[in-house]
Amino acid sequence: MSEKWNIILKVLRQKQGETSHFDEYKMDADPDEYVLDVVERVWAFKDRTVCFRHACHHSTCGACGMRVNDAEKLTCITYIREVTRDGGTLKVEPLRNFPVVSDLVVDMGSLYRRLEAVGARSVLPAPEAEIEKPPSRWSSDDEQYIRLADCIECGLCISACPAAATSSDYLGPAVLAGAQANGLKLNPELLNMVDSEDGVWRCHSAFECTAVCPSFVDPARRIMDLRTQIFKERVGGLFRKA
Amino acid sequence: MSKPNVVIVGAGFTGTATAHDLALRGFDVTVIERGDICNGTSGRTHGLLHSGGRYAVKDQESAIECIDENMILRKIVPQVIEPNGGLFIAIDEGDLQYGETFIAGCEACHIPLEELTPKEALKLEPNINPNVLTAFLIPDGTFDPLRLALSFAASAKANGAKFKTYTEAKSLLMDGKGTVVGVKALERTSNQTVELRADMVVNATGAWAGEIAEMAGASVPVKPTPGVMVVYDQRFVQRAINRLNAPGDGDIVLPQRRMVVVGTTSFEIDNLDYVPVIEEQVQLMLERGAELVPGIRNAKVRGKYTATRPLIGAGEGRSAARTFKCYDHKETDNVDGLVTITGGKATTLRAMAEKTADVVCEKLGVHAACATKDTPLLSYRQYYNMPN
Amino acid sequence: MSANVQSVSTPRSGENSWWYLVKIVTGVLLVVLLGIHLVVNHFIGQHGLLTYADIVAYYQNPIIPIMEICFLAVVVIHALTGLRGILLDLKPSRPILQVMDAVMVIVGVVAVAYGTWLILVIKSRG
Amino acid sequence: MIWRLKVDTQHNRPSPSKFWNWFNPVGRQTSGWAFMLQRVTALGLTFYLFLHLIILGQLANGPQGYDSFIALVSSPVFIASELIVVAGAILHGLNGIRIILTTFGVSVTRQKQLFYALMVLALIIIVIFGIHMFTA
Repeated sequence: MSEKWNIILKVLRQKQGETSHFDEYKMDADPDEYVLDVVERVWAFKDRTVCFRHACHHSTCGACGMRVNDAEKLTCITYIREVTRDGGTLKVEPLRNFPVVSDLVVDMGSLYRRLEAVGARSVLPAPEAEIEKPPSRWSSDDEQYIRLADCIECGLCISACPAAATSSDYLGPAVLAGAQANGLKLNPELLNMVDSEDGVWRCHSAFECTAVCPSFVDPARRIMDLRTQIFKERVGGLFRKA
Repeated sequence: MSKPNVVIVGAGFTGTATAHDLALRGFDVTVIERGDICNGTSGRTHGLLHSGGRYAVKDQESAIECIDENMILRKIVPQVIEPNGGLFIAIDEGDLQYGETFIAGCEACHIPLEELTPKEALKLEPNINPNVLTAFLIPDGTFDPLRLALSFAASAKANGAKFKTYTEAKSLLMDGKGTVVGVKALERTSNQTVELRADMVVNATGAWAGEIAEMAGASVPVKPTPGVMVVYDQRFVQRAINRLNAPGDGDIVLPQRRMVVVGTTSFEIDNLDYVPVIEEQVQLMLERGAELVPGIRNAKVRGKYTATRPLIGAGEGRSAARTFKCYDHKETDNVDGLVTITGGKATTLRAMAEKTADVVCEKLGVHAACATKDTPLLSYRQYYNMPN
Repeated sequence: MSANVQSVSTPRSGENSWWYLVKIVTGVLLVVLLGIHLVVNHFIGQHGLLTYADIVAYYQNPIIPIMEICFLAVVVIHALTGLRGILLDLKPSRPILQVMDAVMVIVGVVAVAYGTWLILVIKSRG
Repeated sequence: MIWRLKVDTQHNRPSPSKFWNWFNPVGRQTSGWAFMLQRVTALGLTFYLFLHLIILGQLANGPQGYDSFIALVSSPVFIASELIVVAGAILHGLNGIRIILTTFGVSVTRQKQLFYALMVLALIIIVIFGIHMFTA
């Protein structure tokens, strides 16, 4: 480790039945390490009671989403230098719009249940995965590959969304993005689900989801695409009936 | 008759898989985990679903375990696997020479392989080193670590297993005659201590297995051996790319979502709970990874991290066997009521669970056959759909 | 963690594609009509319509009352559907939503009727 | 299919969503502010619409009442508040164009740039209106 910064880490603490407060820890931090590393060090060396969720440490599992200085971040890939400076503070809080389990851990059950309800796929044929930055050359037979979907179900989009903040019944960006990938054509159940008060029309175009998404999903674009799909199905439906 | 009651310490790969196996066999299972599912080594694996090719020359027992389990996992949990296969590629003369023993090893371990000309290899994977001399196609795959464990946990839950996350084992309850009868644990969400009685305690804490066993005065010869992994922000390849040579530093490049993971190194540490990333090794990953996939040199680092393998038995670092072992501490330390499962690899998690459940059944006099080979797992999301 | 989960099995159709379509179609019309309305009221003549006489004279052209009535209807529909969308944040129960909808229809009809009456009164003074 | 779920956990935490939370400015980014702007102007303009209708009722009372009312609202304070309403309408309308375009897939990936462009346009129009109204 080359450079060392002194930072003050403020962690929102909340145990069952207690009110929340911030605990402050003076930390040494390498500007090129990640926020999650610093939080993990608090647990390892300073305070074993801090609860936080983490698993893969390389942005494939979506467990470590937190609010860092008021912005939703996947902490395992957020460099210290991106969010604070030498002598600065680093405020870490749990995601919004989910019930808090303890400290930095939230209950994301609602998100997972809804993803399941809309049939969001976890693996897709590679061509459906819409890679924006393809490597220099693609082979001709990519169709045969299967790959994990981009969405890592981290919940950052739900936390950032002002509509989700207002209504806990709103399906939310990640879920609607999962529905979009499936398509509405000839899928009346899914169509009814997303063409509703708690579906795409609860979105008020704040685009916060796309701004915070760490995984190239672009949920806002997918919600807009769903709206177009819905109009096509509904208007087309009128003609089909006639 | 009430069901026999087992407490599993640790909800990584072995813990969740063992919970699933025991729940299927009719046990009353409680899993305690100090963090959330997969927050230790399991979560941080690079996600290679081994075909066994990597161990086919020097560690054929592991290689056979890998190919068998690989095929089973593809069948029971396809929702978390990219089953795209893998390539072993030769870059220099040394690699070419290794090729002969590699073919023999794979044949001995019944690992299907297909030799490709450089042209064929480059057609499949245009971004590998264009100077590739030869390549072998083998049935590797990649998986999502957290979701693999969650799938096992969800299936276990569906059969009645309970998962107490954020519950840290503080000590083992002893009956005064040297038998473990339960676990005393701290519920970290409320800072309350609970006592869980058990007919059998399974220590599935991987690299931390020694610490738990020590609570009962037993020991496990586990050697925690971390390695560094570096993640780049482009998906250069669709398959796992291995260097055709004896396992070494930075000789695997794996696709995952829109990234590639380059792994890994091997070193020793004192503190298990926090292992820093060593910058020189990150540089090494870049150098070695770029030999396999040159594009890495111009890609952006998306993440770098360490994971600590629980190696067991004789041998240092890479030469240590990569197989797993289940310890009945009655036999090893004359401590009854405690079984430790450690070693192994993510790919063999189901086999590790089968072995452990067999030992538990035998010790508790339960006759129940393992059914996990043919039981499709539930969606990982179902884990959140069932109360704890 | 997920002990007390209530589930409801039918989607709520408090808002759907047709509501949204009404909102955006009226929205587009408004950009045009409000543009005309603002320009007319602030830029016609020297400094817009500032005296009673100006207004009465302005309404003598038969196109104007029709346009203003259309404008009124569109703006009322847009405002009420928009307001309804915001009020849905309060998650009204079905019966309350029905009452809300009834109140909105009444308010809308009354507002348009009142405006129409006003315009006709002014025109008749000409 | 179970899809609407109210999560009211045993943890005695405040409900995770309150209807005024949309107004929370913490951590908002550009388009989040655009959303708040759209909503605040929507509520303001709706209020003004009905106020405006009621006030215009003066017209029915004939010239005296209306002209004295106009004299009152010709003071700079009233003109300034009139300008705020005009500005609100322009901002709401132009931002609304962005929302409609993005809904139909136009410029979704460039929506932020579109927002900035429309807001510059709005500012220009507002300044023109302002100059005109105050030089009356």
